[in-house]
Amino acid sequence: MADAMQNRRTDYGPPHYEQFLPPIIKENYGKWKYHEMLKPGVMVHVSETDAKLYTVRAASGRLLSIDKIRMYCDLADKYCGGYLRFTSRHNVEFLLTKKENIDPLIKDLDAIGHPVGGIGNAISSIVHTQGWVHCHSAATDASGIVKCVMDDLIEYFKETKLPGKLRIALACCLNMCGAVHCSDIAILGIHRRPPKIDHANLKKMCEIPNVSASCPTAAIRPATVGGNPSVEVIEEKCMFCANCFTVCPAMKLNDPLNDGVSIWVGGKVSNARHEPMFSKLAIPFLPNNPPRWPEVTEAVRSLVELWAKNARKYERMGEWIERIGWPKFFRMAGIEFQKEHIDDFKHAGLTFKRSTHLTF
Amino acid sequence: MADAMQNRRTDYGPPHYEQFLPPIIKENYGKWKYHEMLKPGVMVHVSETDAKLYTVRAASGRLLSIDKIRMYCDLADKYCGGYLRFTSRHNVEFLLTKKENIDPLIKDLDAIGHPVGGIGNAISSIVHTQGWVHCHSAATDASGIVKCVMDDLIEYFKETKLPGKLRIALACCLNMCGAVHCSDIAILGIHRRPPKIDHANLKKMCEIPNVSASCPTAAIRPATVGGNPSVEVIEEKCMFCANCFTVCPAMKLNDPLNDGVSIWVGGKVSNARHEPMFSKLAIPFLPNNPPRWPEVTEAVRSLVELWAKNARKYERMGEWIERIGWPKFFRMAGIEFQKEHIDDFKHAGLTFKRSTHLTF
Amino acid sequence: MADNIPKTPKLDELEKGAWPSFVKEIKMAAKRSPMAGDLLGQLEQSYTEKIGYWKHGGIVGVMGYGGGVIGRYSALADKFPNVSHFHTMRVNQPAGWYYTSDALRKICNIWEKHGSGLTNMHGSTGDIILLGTRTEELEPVFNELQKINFDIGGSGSDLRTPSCCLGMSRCEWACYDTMKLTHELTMHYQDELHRPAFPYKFKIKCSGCPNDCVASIARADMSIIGTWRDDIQVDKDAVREYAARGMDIQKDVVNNCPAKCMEWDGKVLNIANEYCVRCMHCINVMPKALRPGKDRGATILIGSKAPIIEGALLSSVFKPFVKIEAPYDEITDLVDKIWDVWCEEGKNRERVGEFIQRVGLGNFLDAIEMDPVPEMVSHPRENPYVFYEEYYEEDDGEEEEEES
Amino acid sequence: MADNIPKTPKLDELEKGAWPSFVKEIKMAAKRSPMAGDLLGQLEQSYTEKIGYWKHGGIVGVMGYGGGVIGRYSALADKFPNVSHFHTMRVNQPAGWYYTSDALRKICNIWEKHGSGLTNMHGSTGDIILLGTRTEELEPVFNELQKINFDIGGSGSDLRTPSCCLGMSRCEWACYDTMKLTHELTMHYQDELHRPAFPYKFKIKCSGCPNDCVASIARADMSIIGTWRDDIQVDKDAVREYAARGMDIQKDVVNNCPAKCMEWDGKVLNIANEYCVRCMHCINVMPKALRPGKDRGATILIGSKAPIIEGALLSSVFKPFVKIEAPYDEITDLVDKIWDVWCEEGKNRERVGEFIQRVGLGNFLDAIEMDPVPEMVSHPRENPYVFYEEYYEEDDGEEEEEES
Ligand code: SRM
Ligand code: SRM
Ligand code: SRM
Ligand code: SRM
Ligand code: SF4
Ligand code: SF4
Ligand code: SF4
Ligand code: SF4
Ligand code: SF4
Ligand code: SF4
Ligand code: SF4
Ligand code: SF4
Repeated sequence: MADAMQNRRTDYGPPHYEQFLPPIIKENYGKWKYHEMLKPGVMVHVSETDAKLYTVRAASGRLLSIDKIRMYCDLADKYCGGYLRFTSRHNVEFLLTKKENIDPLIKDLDAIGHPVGGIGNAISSIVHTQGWVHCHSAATDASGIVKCVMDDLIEYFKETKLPGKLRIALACCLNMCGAVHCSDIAILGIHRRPPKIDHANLKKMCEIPNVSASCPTAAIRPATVGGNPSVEVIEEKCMFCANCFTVCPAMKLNDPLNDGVSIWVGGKVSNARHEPMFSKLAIPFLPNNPPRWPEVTEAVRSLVELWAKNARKYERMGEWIERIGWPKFFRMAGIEFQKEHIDDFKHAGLTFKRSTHLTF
Repeated sequence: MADAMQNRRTDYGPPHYEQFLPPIIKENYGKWKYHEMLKPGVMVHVSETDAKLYTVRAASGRLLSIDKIRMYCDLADKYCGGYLRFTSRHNVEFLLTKKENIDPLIKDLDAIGHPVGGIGNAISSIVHTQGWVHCHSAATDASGIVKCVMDDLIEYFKETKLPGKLRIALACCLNMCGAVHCSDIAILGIHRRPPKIDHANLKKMCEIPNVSASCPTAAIRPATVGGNPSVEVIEEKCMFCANCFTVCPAMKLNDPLNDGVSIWVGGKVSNARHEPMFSKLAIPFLPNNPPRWPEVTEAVRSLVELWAKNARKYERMGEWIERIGWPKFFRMAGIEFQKEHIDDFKHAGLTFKRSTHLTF
Repeated sequence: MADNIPKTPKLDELEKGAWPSFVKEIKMAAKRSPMAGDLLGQLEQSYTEKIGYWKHGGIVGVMGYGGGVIGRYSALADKFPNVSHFHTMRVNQPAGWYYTSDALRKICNIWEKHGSGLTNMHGSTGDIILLGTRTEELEPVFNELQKINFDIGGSGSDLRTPSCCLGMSRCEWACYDTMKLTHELTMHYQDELHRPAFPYKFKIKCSGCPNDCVASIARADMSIIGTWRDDIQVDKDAVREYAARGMDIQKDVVNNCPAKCMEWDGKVLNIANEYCVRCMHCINVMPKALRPGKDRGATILIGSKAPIIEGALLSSVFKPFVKIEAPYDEITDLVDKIWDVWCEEGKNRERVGEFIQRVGLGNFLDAIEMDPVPEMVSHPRENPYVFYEEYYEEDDGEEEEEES
Repeated sequence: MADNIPKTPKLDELEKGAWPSFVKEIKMAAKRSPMAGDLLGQLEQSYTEKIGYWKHGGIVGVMGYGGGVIGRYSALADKFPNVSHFHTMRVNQPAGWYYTSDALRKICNIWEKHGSGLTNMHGSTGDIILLGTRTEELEPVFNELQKINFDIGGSGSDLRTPSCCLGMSRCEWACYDTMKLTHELTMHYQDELHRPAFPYKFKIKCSGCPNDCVASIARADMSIIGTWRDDIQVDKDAVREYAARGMDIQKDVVNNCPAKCMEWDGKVLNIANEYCVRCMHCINVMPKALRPGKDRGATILIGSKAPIIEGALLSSVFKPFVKIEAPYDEITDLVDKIWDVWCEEGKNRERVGEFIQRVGLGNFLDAIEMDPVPEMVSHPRENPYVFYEEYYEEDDGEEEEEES
């Protein structure tokens, strides 16, 4: 093992990005002057040297087979010297210098099922996570819901008819790997039932003190159950965060009967205009209804369209709601305001309405 | 005692206000149409019946001798049928129907040392509390500082040359009887030294469990000192709130060496434009320097004038600072930003700057 | 007997200056009252030593009342025997702080006979404060107050003396009759006002409009603030008149509208009332042109207080809009419900606002059988820690109340 | 060997529709990989039973590395033996996610030989995710990755793979070279990236301007966001050009300025730069006319994270402005200092943002010997609970450090 270690390289790090940059970018690195959207999914960046770089952005499911990646490669070779990149929202971008290549590329991309769009005032891909495809924590699937929602919203990806950008994200459990907590619309997998404890094996698998300590609401206390040293959960104190499960497999939260999805709105990340905002709870619970999750796609579409119809130009979802006030939003959206909407965690009091600024 | 109780009236409540209202108010109750400021300290309210009520507002020290109250009464008899009132900021108001009585009244009020003003975009009286005149908790005097600050700011009471209203309040300890926590400028008496414990007598005077329980930071724990069952204070955990003293006289916070005054800015109560806001810490400590508290009057004046010079019309202190940002405020005010300014109580994290919205 | 007045070189500095001098007041009183004289003496020493000399007040009071008197004793009784006792009495002010010279003179006469001759007009809760008397004088003062129909105010863990802005009596913006409501509530709750039986103090303040001239949103456990539901009343000509007289409507009015719901084209001022948050600004700056709507009432808010001990709170919306009309059953029912739950579950020295935060607003609403409305929050929760209260069991298809 | 592909009536529904189908991807892979085939089978069962079938991952990895592999085992191994192991490898992406077809093909070839043939381009931290392989394949995969100079990314309680927006490579607004900084930091901290030794994970994300295109302020323990100190560069003619082409400068630009620091008279756009908060909006909507200033650098913020367990956090300002120039000592020094204190005092599974809230920002600054600046807070404290750290003793006139 030791020698194995010797004659082996480690910690050499990722390849240097430069070797992957097309010549036009190397030449104009840091010299870009402005950009323009030429049509949905296509933009040109113009350099101080007057060089023009054409970007074609195509939707990508993020979960890609090597076969699909190879198709991307073929297209890159065919149209732009083999240069391509992926975006922070997992779309694929082709970097062209020849304007005339744009339309053929788009045609080929459509042919392999990857529509072009997502630039400007559009809905881009949904940042998402593993779900039932790979994670043990999932309260719902990720790729499936994303597919259904985007199928339904495809027009808003392909065209730019929205007041501003709209960012949707999905996380399949409260760990929020998708960092959905600052999205215009967030889809969040949730549990609604306290952990089912595997009393027989808990002691073997986990440190009881760690398990108790893992609970933010101190709902877990050591207990002997059926002769086994284990833990018990005070059900009223459990808010289903699954942190206990993360530290101990014997605290099972996954539960087909009660798992589902909640919908959050009004978050943003950019500093443009309004400071970044967290998303807020809009719909406390929607059922897991695979394969097409009709309740979720329906809910998301109506939120998108409510915003699109009423927001002022450039107003992100959260900026719009803040202007009209949450009571109006709930009324317009036809969502019933419930106890679940009222914060009762640590800083709850600061979310109470402490003024008479109300609309009627 | 029992019979004593019988042949004695209780719970009859305050006299009905109606018997104290001048006829013009009885007649126009709820019929007022609009008002106008005629000059500093004088306004007219016009009724739908075209009746006109002239109000003359005079400064009052709030701490009044019966002699002074009798003088007010004489003036009320002389100029307005004996009708007068006091305001929620403790000024005295005379309610006139004869316009020609305004100037003579003002002259007489000046003669007895009660300048007229405080209406409109002015500084009105300082809401304040008991201080050394009557309270056992006081970290500073109330009436004294108020007198000094208002002597210094008198021009802003008598004239209306400010961008908007400016409300100053003073509380002589953290109990904040003046409810200073939402004032444009708040003057707050503070302790800076942990309680000096009267170990010999604590047990006699107080319930030790109550004393420990009274501490918001759990700095107090039972302890036997010099043979006496008493308590001890973990000094690093003490933030000098004096809640322990409120429940137990043996926990003395008052301390001539370390007591003093802190200055807070940017609070407001009204819902006009911006929602109500709390005042925020500007100057962590100024010494108690009776009889004229020069450091305090100086600090308050420069804050008033900084705001007056830079705020836009109608901008309250807090609205102005919010627009320009706190960093700019600290620079313009020449106040050094210190550790004390950073919140470290329960919701501290929510006061951190969680965006890149900065000025340079 | 001016010789009774001690030398006060430090305090004398506070006789100078344009603002009314409290030292002059004490000296005036001292001409007649040895108590006021010794107050001067002790205060001079405080000014020299930079510390107060009052001891924690013991329980003193008036027969049949649990509150209304703040006991106060001097720590320097040997040196200043006349302030060995220096209790204050809180006397319930008439709503709106209106007086006739006649009524005030009667109070002065009582206080000349039985007290220091010093007062606060008023205390910051709103009471008439009779400042400084001896234990044995408390009963006599009360007997005389009775004769002139002034009763005692609140102190301790009871309902504190309610107060209000002058509302309809002199203000064109009052959306309800603040003085009437305040008086009625005060009369309705005399027992709660005079006999401390709560976990802690409870304050009620009534303002006629969102300008909130009694600062109720900052310092009342229940804040009742006038507002309206329909459209702002606009006199278009009067608006143009303001513009003509040089007001920059765009800058001074429109740009300051927090709801961004106004438009001014140089001739007509348009208000999108459905977005107006009733902040009062435009009305404040153009009182002749704009007025609150006609469908008036109040927003009821709950829970403001000073910082001790969980941190200061502003009141938060509890009932977005209620009509304020006598009999005030809707309000007293609400108050009673809140008190029931708070008295049952509240900890000692826990204000209702702190109590609601501890148990959770949602749970508190359940307890008083009220439905949540979005107006109660500035925004819904941001954290995903939702206490869903029901879940399915394997055996059943039915959604089951988890027993809690 | 298409016969290896199980019947998946539910999943087949997800082959329909305009959006790219992950089911098609898995089926393509399944043509070649039995592992992908069994994934389809297990996933179909999840879709039927509405629950996932993955077990908690055990510790698996690559020699000499502590992280980079997420172990994953199926709970239905008997039924789907080919996914009994289904580990993922996190491969450190090149900064900015740029590739040549050549490089990608090499990765595909490796994954065809040693894995399921499925990937995520990319994981939400930014890594290339090689999705699904067996324990015994981990070493071989690494050996081949080595040959093409791709190294492993972070997982567990270590520095996670840093990522960035494409910055200067294609964006006119980049205020510093995000890709260079990201690459340099990644190289500088190889050991911390590969060998978990922290209380919890630590993430770094670099955005070139306040638009924050990698969402660094929401999901990085250290967010490095470009900004500028001097005035916005304005091309006045280009502004008029936008107006001429129908842009409503007042409505679309001026009224949306959060700093209210712009004025437009129909001809000239005036910006009071001393009040501009660098939000980017005006630049975003008029890229041809406005550009960030010339004195460029970045704001460094600390502490954002997902909700588990104290609630989600956004990063907060730590250094208002730093020049970002190689060598990046100022940044690495800061990172080292922060790690020292956090590793020393941080609790297990306590992110640095939670840690700072627990100990207090002021105390944390003391610990890393940094001075507080007002830019760190949205406003100063509102509560009066100040921990004054010094007081006078009777015996001395000197201000004394209280021993703490
Ligand atoms: C390619 C990408 C960076 C990368 O390295 O991958 C990128 C590229 C650009 N962004 Fe971005 N942004 C990218 C993710 C983001 C993100 C991060 C995210 O979505 O998770 C944000 C923050 C979103 C948020 O606030 O929640 C983001 C907020 C912006 C904004 C601010 C929009 C706003 O009004 O809030 C702009 C300015 C604008 O669009 O006017 C912007 C503008 C741009 C410009 C125009 C910059 C430029 O001059 O090139 C680029 C193309 C425009 C476009 O995509 O509409 N970019 N941009 C990312 C593309 C993701 C995708 O596939 O859709
Ligand atoms: C007399 C009094 C009510 C009472 O029952 O005693 C009163 C009376 C009026 N207030 Fe007030 N306010 C009175 C205390 C307050 C308070 C409470 C306080 O100061 O503690 C506030 C909240 C202050 C704050 O926000 O911190 C208050 C915030 C206002 C406002 C909102 C100002 C703003 O822009 O924020 C207005 C509207 C205006 O002035 O344009 C207003 C307007 C008025 C008007 C014009 C209403 C009217 O049409 O009659 C009255 C006379 C104008 C004036 O005083 O400038 N009144 N007003 C109080 C006089 C106190 C004093 O002696 O100075
Ligand atoms: C007399 C008065 C100050 C004044 O000069 O005006 C006053 C005086 C005292 N207040 Fe107060 N409070 C007075 C209005 C207030 C207000 C303002 C208000 O009511 O609008 C507040 C802030 C609002 C609130 O209630 O939160 C106030 C918040 C406190 C507190 C903190 C309560 C809290 O929950 O934060 C205490 C401490 C306590 O209750 O133990 C307190 C306690 C006290 C005590 C009884 C001292 C003590 O610790 O027991 C003071 C007696 C002083 C004395 O010897 O006369 N006083 N107190 C005010 C009552 C006069 C009146 O009845 O009109
Ligand atoms: C693969 C990935 C999701 C994806 O499909 O893209 C992922 C997958 C997991 N994350 Fe994550 N996280 C991933 C990005 C994130 C992000 C987003 C980011 O990094 O920008 C976040 C939110 C930002 C943050 O760090 O707060 C995130 C917040 C978490 C958390 C909550 C941490 C917290 O402090 O709140 C956990 C729970 C934990 O650490 O125990 C977690 C835990 C996990 C675990 C290891 C499950 C667990 O409980 O151990 C997941 C393994 C799933 C699997 O079997 O593959 N993951 N995780 C992302 C990493 C891919 C990559 O390296 O590129
Ligand atoms: S969000 Fe939860 S379920 Fe989804 S990948 Fe992350 S940890 Fe797994
Ligand atoms: S799920 Fe969360 S709240 Fe419930 S017991 Fe586990 S750790 Fe505690
Ligand atoms: S503020 Fe403090 S010192 Fe002043 S009166 Fe109130 S309790 Fe007494
Ligand atoms: S003063 Fe406040 S913090 Fe200090 S010991 Fe007393 S109660 Fe605790
Ligand atoms: S609160 Fe409103 S109604 Fe009452 S006095 Fe002030 S402005 Fe008039
Ligand atoms: S009252 Fe306030 S919110 Fe309503 S229109 Fe006037 S300024 Fe705007
Ligand atoms: S963050 Fe700024 S610099 Fe980076 S890509 Fe986005 S807009 Fe360009
Ligand atoms: S960058 Fe933002 S804040 Fe600065 S001028 Fe432009 S819009 Fe205003």
